[in-house]
Amino acid sequence: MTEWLSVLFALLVFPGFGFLLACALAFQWIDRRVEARLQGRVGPPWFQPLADLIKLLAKEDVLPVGANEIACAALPMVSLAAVLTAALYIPVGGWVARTFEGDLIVVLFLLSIPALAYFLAGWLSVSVYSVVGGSRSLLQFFSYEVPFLMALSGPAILSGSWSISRIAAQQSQAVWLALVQPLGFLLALVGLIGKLKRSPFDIPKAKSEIVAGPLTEFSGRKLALWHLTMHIQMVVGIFLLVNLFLGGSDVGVTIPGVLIFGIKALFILLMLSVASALYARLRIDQLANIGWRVLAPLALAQMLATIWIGGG
Amino acid sequence: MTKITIPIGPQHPALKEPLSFLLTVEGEQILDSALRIGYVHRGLERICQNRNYVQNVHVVERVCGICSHIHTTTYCQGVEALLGLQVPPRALYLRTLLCELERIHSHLLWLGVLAEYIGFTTIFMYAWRDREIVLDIMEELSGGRVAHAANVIGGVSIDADEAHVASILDRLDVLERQIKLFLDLIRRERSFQARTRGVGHLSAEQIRRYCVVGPAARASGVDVDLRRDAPYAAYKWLNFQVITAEEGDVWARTMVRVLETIESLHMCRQLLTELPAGPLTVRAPRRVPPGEVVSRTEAPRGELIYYIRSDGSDRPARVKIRTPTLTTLITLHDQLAGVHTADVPVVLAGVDLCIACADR
Amino acid sequence: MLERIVRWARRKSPWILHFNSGGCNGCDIEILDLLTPRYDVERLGILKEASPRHADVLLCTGPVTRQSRDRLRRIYEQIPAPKWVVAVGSCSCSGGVFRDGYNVLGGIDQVLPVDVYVPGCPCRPEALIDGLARLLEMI
Amino acid sequence: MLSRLRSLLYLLPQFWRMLFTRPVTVRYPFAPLKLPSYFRGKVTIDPELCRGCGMCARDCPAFALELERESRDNFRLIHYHDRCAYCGQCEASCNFGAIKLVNEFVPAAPQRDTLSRVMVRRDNEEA
Repeated sequence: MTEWLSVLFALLVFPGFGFLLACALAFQWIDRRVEARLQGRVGPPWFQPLADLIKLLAKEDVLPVGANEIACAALPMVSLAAVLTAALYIPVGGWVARTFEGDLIVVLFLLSIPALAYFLAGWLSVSVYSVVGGSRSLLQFFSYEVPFLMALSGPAILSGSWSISRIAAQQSQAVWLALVQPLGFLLALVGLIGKLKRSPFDIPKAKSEIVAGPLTEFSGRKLALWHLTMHIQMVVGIFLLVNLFLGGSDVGVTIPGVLIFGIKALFILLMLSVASALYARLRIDQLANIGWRVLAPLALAQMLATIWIGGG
Repeated sequence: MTKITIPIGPQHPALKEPLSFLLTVEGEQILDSALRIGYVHRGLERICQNRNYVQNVHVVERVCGICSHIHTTTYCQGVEALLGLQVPPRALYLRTLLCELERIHSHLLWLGVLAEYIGFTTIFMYAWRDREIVLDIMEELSGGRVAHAANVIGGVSIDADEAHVASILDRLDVLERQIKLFLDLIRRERSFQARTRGVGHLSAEQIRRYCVVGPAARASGVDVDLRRDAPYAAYKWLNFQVITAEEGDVWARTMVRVLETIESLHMCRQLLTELPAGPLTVRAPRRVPPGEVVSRTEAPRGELIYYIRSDGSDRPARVKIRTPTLTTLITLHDQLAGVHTADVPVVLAGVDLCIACADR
Repeated sequence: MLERIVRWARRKSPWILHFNSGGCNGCDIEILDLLTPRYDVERLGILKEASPRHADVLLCTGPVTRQSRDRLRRIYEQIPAPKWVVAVGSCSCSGGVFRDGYNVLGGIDQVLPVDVYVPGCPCRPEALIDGLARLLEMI
Repeated sequence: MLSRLRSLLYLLPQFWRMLFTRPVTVRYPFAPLKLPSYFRGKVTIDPELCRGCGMCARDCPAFALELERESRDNFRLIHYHDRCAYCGQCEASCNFGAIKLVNEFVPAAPQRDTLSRVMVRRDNEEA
């Protein structure tokens, strides 16, 4: 009985849906606020993401003629579910719902589901903007995913474990892996920006080019789910990087683990916000070029060096 | 790869004004484009015939909300020529001052729009923030942020006293610092260059064939500028350089426009420090003697031509407006052939379309 | 209770879609100006959306010309309910200076039901904020 | 190498400066609005000074002023704010200084007919 209750609690409250929702809204607000501040503006009030979400949920849900009804409804839900499941394996403040040897692979797999769903959403839609956006998102997926995976395998190889919790725990005894592998950390950050489709890699949803990409024809509840997926994905991605590169929540320090974890997450969030204000959006062929000619070789070199040092 | 047709517009985030494109695309490569305009055609030339010369000053101000002052300047200049009026120098100076301020405002606005199209929101925000300085100066002078109503037939309705001139000069210094920053950014910043270099190329030969004018022509090495070639208003008393570049792509156009902004700032300083004393207007009769006139000026987007014919009444018999955007619109088909779909907004921004001007 | 929360959310997060049905750019530029540092309407939760499907408030500028009438109607129909229309500037209120043009049908209210009229030529950004605030009070 | 890095992180120093400057954003609508004195806004007409000559209506580019005259002393001057171009031509055309454009904007209205109003009404019966 208590077993079930704890599972339910983990799913719905912590670190499941409730906690992630709160984090997603807070992170979104901080992100928008920071970006506004860097641009010399004031930015939205704290309740803004919540108001946006409620409003979208309460809006009429228009389905354009010719669109696949089941797919349109299922895709945002599948991607949200995948992201939420991935969150179960990521330790937050020294507490984790589920863990086993190899959960890093599962998390990475689950995190790539939204990208595929995003592509399918564009492909099955009736709008040409969505089709173009969908094909762009697939191309982008191939560009960032490989360097991202190789960069994340660095910590795993170095700690000799494919479990996120164990990698994080090992760092609390030694030094943060971001200091050992600064290049890997940077590559993972770039990969994360690509994964989250944030500026400057917001190519599949480029506003001035293809309206809103695959989401052009989505409205109301489904749009809200897509937005929520993106924002929770951002939270999960940031938490993942904190665990892999910044030592998670350092146990053994006097400050509570959750607090220190939060500060690290905010640091990564800040870097994402600055990056999105710093650059112009790239073209998809430029991203593919950077991904395969710069990021992938660097990640490969990093990985080989890690194996050579770590294994030797 | 199958060919698909992408409609762009009339409502599209890359277009502030309605304009419609049909792009035939293979993959991400554009094969063909078909342009359709006329969504903002309001029949302005006909409206002008229904109103008297005084009313028309305000009607032509609303041809375009970005370069409103240059339209009234061209119109008033034409009517003054028909009437044979000698406009007092102080009025000419103030008129030119607003023209140059408007050029700064238009170019900064354009820089912001280009930055937004390439996803560089920060530059959009910065450029528009600094544009507010110019808008403030213009509003202080004339009472309107966009529609100034500063020109009247035979002079101007605005004035600036000495304290005012000093405060404007101070703010121009602030503005110049900001614009130098943009200039440096355009020269150095990598992602900006990645998106603008080599995009929307027009050769000098193409420019001549399509009769393109303004910054777009000057960026391809065609050295035309009416302010120097056929000086009107107070330009004959001013020292300035005509900025040109050789590359002919969007990046070169950006450079030309930003450098022109700095040149305009220098011109504003000259105008303000040398502002002659004297009356602001001469009395203009309401009826205009029969005749016809062509009035030409250099708008922010290039050469603007008004043809006015009078039949002796208090209403013009014909007003014909030829705007600079009309010439650049034709080049779009050439520019869009073969580019990447992501570059469409960049190309559109690069030529600085003003559909409200072109459609009227 | 639920209704009150929804109404609060709608009031705090009006996403706008801008359509120029024949205006001179003046008001369009002032609308765009709302997003920039001086006025920054993101403070009020206003975002400029690209797709009609995501928008709540349609900001129309300019008189309706014969060519853009059908487009305007189509864009209005694409916006999911609940939706509102704001006529920005004198020309979109009544046709303004262009009222007697042969290609001009008149104000936006000839084609769509308008909720708030914002006069001005072009209307100041402050007037626009005032108009939007008035609209939000009505929600 | 350093200039390459600078071209990649060009805006960072600008951002740093931004953190220590206050945004230029106006406080309105959360604070009362102060419009500059030179702003050309709402059209006001002093009924005492108006003689009903109709010069303003003649020169209005948007036909926003309408003069309904029945006799010399019996007229109504109507102004439509929803047509007005706020250009100030009526102020310039008025020979009696009755029209002023004041520094406030016309508030938005949910009904269009509330934007037009009778500015001057003279119903003097002719003696």
